[in-house]
Amino acid sequence: MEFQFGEKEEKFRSEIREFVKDNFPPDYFGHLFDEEMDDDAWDFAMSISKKLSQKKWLTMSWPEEYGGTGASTWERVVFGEEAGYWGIPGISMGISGTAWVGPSLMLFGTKEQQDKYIPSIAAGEPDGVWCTAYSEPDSGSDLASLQTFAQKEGDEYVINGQKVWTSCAHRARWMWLACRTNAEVTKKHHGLSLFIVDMKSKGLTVNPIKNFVGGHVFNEIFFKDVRVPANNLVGEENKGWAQLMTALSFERGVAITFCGRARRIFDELLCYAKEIDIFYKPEIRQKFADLAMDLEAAKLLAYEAAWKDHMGMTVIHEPSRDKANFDILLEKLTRIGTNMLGAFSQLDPLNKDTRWTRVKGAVEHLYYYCIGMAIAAGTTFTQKTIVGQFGLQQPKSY
Amino acid sequence: MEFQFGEKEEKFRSEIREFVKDNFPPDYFGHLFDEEMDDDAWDFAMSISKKLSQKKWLTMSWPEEYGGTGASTWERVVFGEEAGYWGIPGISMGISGTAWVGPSLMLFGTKEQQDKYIPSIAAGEPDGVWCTAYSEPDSGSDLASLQTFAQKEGDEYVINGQKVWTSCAHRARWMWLACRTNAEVTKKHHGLSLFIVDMKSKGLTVNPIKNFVGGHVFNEIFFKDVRVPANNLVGEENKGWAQLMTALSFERGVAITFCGRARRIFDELLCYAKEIDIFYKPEIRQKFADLAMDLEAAKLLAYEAAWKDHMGMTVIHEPSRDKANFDILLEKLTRIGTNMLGAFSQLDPLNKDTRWTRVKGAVEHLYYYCIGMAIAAGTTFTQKTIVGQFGLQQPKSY
Amino acid sequence: MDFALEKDQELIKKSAREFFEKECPKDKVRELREDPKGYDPNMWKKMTSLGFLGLIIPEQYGGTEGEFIDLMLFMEEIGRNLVPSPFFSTVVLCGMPLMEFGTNEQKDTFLPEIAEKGKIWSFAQTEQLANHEPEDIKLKATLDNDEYTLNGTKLFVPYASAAKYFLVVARTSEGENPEEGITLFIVDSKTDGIETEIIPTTARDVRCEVKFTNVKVPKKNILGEPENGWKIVDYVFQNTAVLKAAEMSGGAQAAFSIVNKYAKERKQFDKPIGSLQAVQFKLVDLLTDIDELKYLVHEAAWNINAGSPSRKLNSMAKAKANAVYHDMCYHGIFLHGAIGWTEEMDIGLYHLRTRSLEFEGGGTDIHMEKIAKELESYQPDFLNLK
Amino acid sequence: MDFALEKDQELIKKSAREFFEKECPKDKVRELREDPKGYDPNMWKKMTSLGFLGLIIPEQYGGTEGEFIDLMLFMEEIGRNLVPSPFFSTVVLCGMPLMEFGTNEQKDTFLPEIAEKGKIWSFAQTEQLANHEPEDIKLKATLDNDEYTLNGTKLFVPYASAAKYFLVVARTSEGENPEEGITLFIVDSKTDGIETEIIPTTARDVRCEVKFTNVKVPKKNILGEPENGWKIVDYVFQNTAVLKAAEMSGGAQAAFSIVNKYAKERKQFDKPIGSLQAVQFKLVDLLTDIDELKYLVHEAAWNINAGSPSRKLNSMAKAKANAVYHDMCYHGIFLHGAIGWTEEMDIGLYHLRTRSLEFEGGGTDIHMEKIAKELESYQPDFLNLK
Repeated sequence: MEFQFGEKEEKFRSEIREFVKDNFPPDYFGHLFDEEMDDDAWDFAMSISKKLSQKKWLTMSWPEEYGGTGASTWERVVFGEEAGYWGIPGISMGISGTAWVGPSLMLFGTKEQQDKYIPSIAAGEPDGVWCTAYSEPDSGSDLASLQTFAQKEGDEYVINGQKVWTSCAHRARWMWLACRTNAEVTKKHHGLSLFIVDMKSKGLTVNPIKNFVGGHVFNEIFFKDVRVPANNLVGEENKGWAQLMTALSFERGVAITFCGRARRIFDELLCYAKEIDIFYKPEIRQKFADLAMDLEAAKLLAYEAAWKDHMGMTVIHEPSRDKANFDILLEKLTRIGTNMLGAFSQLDPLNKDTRWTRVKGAVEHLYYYCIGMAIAAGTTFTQKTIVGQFGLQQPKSY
Repeated sequence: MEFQFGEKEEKFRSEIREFVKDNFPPDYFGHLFDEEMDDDAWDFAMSISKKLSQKKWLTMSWPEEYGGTGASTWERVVFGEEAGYWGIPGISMGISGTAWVGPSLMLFGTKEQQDKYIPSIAAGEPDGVWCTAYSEPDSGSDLASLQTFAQKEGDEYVINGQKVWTSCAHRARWMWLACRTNAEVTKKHHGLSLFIVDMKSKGLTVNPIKNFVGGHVFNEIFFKDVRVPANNLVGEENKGWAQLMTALSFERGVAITFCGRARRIFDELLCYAKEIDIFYKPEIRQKFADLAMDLEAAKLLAYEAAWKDHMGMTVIHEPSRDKANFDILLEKLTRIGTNMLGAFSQLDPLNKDTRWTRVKGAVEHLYYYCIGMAIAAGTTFTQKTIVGQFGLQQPKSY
Repeated sequence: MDFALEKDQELIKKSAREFFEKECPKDKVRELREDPKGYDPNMWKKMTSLGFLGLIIPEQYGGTEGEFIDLMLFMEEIGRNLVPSPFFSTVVLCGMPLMEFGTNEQKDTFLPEIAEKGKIWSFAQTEQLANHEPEDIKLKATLDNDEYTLNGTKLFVPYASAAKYFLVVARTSEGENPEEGITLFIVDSKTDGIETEIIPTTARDVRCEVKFTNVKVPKKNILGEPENGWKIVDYVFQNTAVLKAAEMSGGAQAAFSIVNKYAKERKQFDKPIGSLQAVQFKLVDLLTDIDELKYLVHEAAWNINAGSPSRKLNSMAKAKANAVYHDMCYHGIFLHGAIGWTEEMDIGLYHLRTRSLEFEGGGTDIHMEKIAKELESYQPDFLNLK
Repeated sequence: MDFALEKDQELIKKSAREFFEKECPKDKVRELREDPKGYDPNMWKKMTSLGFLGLIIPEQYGGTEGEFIDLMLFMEEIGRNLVPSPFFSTVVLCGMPLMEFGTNEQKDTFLPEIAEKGKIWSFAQTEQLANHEPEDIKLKATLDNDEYTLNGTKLFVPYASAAKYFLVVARTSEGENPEEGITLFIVDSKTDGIETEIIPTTARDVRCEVKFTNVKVPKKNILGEPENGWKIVDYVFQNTAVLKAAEMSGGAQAAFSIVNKYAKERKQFDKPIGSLQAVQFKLVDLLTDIDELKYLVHEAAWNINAGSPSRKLNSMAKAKANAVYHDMCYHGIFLHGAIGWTEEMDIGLYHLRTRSLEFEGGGTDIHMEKIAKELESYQPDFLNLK
């Protein structure tokens, strides 16, 4: 039993902070999705990607041969926490480049695909920016029911259909696409395949979907006879479901970043409460104490999942448990935070630099975006379903 | 729109309070289920039943011909609230006499049954004490699946089977029984019938089921060739389901009694907090304010349901909404209450008159019994299901 | 005890609902989000000519002399339809204190202007602390020859950019007790020295910063007693609590209907999502909350209407509204799934107002303390019996 | 960062679990509820001979010199199996402060008696206020010729009826600051003037009222510094918070297993109730809570073990335990349905201990304030970067 990081990890943490100090504007506060929503933020993110690549941090968990350093789970945890805390942008190469496109290609890609796509991700170059197109209008939580179809014609596939909720599609150079290649199947998760699609393809239309606050994160994508070379198929035809599940499992570390993010907002709020001199009030103190406890507890769970991963144990329900946990925690954090800000919590989160803005606009921004987080990447309910079935071995509940 | 009771109701309320003052020991505090659990409490309850009958309050909502006064909904509301607040025992004639046995007999009983059974209920006599046997070991929330069987043999029915969770069976003179009279049915809620059973019948065994705190409220009942005269059948054979649903709907006023009960505990706790001088603490104040708000809101909903009933509007989901609401509210009330009592909340609720007991033992008693309330008479989940389907017209969810 | 509306209450509710459904559909609401005016002067004119602005103004001043309950029902409809307008600011924040505390001359001058001409008023109270407390009032008014000079900055002043008059809460003296030394002034918005800037808010309901630099106000423009103005602020606060709660109640009811309907229509795994117990039970919880809120507001309003306002009930109504409105919007969006988070769906429009509605009329902690304050003198029945 | 147990930690956990599963099945727990002794002297003897009582007592005093983490794991097992025994009182409330603050003579005398002979000790702190604050300490100790005379009444003294010694928290002087003037005494339970009466509690874990009437105690029986005894009480309180939290964590884990299993087996409407989303999601929430509690306790214990105890983590562990244990038991019974409410099912046995466990080691409000107190000096990283 040991509840502290080793010297190596703590040293790494210091290095990251030095990096932030050296490369970020003073008082920088990176909000969730800034890079998707704002052109300047995107440019800044890409400049950071490049620098992270130079530090060998961008793809540090990858094997050395692909431009990584084979970093340990604990180093990744430290990086994730710090990235969340400081709001380090440009760490994903789109929404998926570093997280699952690279690793999936290493597992399932051809040598040709690996050579063509992996280096630009690891280098933090614009050519290495990816989006991921899974969801469709009629298949949200029910991913296996997707309908976009790729028809093989000679040495090409012709794709028709529609994708939705594709974040970063307006930034990406490439698309990581899941679609149907066989409609004649008895089980709906058969007959799926994964493709690489050039975002410049003819017949591909990307339309922005603005969220209710006015921010542009999501897109819908229309495929009208989009032609893709057959060698853009990743892995085996009609075996996409298993690959897709593997890819989804790479996405699991999200709770660690939330740890850092939530702690930053907590820290900012605590300073604010002390600054405006309300921290002495028992009702305020109790709320901070309660949040501090929740944050500590949620962090420990995220660490536990990482530890299991580190130990080579099977990690199935834990990331879902932690995602659901953070969905609820972030809502609570922002609810308490906005109440503390009172009138100032009504400032427009898309307009963060006014003289009326408090706490860097962080609280009201997260207040609206945490709902999106609770819905995205598996809703809170979906996560609980996974925990129920795989963590508790309870029967199917839906 | 009017948010006050009329003069008539307020006068009635005063009369009830006078009655309590005149007939109850000073500092009397009636706990839930006291009369089931304690012989002295039972005797006291029966003496109160008699007096309530003399006042014409025991069955006041019944028509005059059956010993009632045809009291209005609002008078019943006032009586229910006060009964809850003061813990007036003996108001039900067992668990069901006044609430649904009498009214059901008026609707479905033969003249002979009405003459034989109704007067002793209205008179508050021991002969008018009833228990109700619906639940079975394998049919809790799924009431229609019950299996206890009554086989017609000549002018008798022979009953075999088992009932469980029968409160007051150890006090009752008669049993109101739901059982199966036809096993060859396609839908399981067909083939049920209602019977009157003499608790002194041969072959009938009543075994106590103690709750986890040690109190005796529930019983299990075994039927071994219990013979019941055929004219003890209530209404039509095999049409019991509809009658049973009607009887259940008579039970609906429970939220009103909870209003009074919860307000009493709130009042007692508030006095206690002031007495031990902790009411000035903001964390304590906020809890009381929060509870006061919950109680006011829950009371308004219970009033609304009563008002709809009073107006002759269809009342279907409202009682379920209110029962679920109070299940949650009582848990919260006792949780806050026990925390306020601290060490003294660990006093044994079956041993209420020690010098260490605080707030008349009311808080710890309700703390353990509120779980039973949340389970009994349709669990919180069952109630929500009813609200979902009938109040919101959502599809079946189980 | 009667939960039904009277006939004329039904009528007001119905006419308001029909008017706003026609004149203020969600497309209009969206359109006005992009309009710096933040309201539609045409709609405002129609509201005036239909007598909505004179709803509770006495007949002698050109109103229809409705009751507080009527106004409460009207606010429910405003909330239901998300109507962006300076109605609240004009009628509740300014018109009502004018009616209650104004001199006959002031009433003769200003009330008909509101009722008949729809002149817009704005209430300037909040400053840097923004905590609804008298300590927050720092804007200084100094007297010199029957004329006051105002200096200071107000924040979150509603529709200040459209207002013809401000009701300004100012400090005329510093005492031991911060509630003392506060005076309210009626200020013409065109007076020299007033600068207005719109604060970008999520609701886009035109909250402004208003700077007062040597703004001259004649003595006769004091509303109510000088130095004792906090009494008026408290009167406005109590009304605001209940009427903002009414607006939130109407909004929450509408949001609930949207979600309840969506849950029946939207299918996942080949069944409506409403058949999932987690969805259905959440809807049940929300329904209960929304029913509770509605009746808490009605009860508080009824008490005000009956001339026996209850500070406790007013605070309960607003505290409950704060909790319910947020929960309804948050879970309403969540239950929609990804589409709920887009600007395409109406549910988000409700959530954009949460923070503004929650602050106005007081946050939850404030009201919890006010309820507790009332409980200090509460006498339980069981003690009374002895 | 390592969440695994060391080999010898696993061993202690395993041997404790096996011992209690064998020696203290639920029937025994039920049986002891009816026994006024409240524990089984035979089991106690076996616990002593297996060295459990000397678990953290140094070898020189007959113990096995285990670490704090070992004790924490042992308490988890006690909680899991609901073991009724004076272990906590003897080892944690008395043995540990003896080890930490006792003179060599005291340690020589008393520690081997505990480790080798299983002599029972009890801690007498709580009085009428029962609020864990120094104000609660009114029992008076007056000095006369090297001998103190104790007068006063203690409440909720654990297993007082079985104790050979009491550690009594007494007031030896009245100062401005109630923390001052407190002294701890080792008192032989057979001393004249001590009267013990069992308080009937739900847990039946033998909490007593102990009256001290002119009880004479020699000066040498003072533990630690005279007048400065609150320091020892605080030491005990911090340990109690973490170790009671461990007991609650073990109990909640066991209760969860019971319910999770039951939900798979029990059928309603022809399906296991675990297939109902309302049931399954509640189980998921409880699992999350229970995992959190477990690791908060482990982390707090690890810090104590490492010699850097964290008041913040100790308080978090206990506050979380208070919330989780109640929720687990309440919902555990509820999810069982009616059968869960009977004495037949084990789940209720867990709930019977909720109130006792919650009070001991401090209620939630107390710990929330202690966490807040620590946050006063908390330095956020983002300020450190500058």
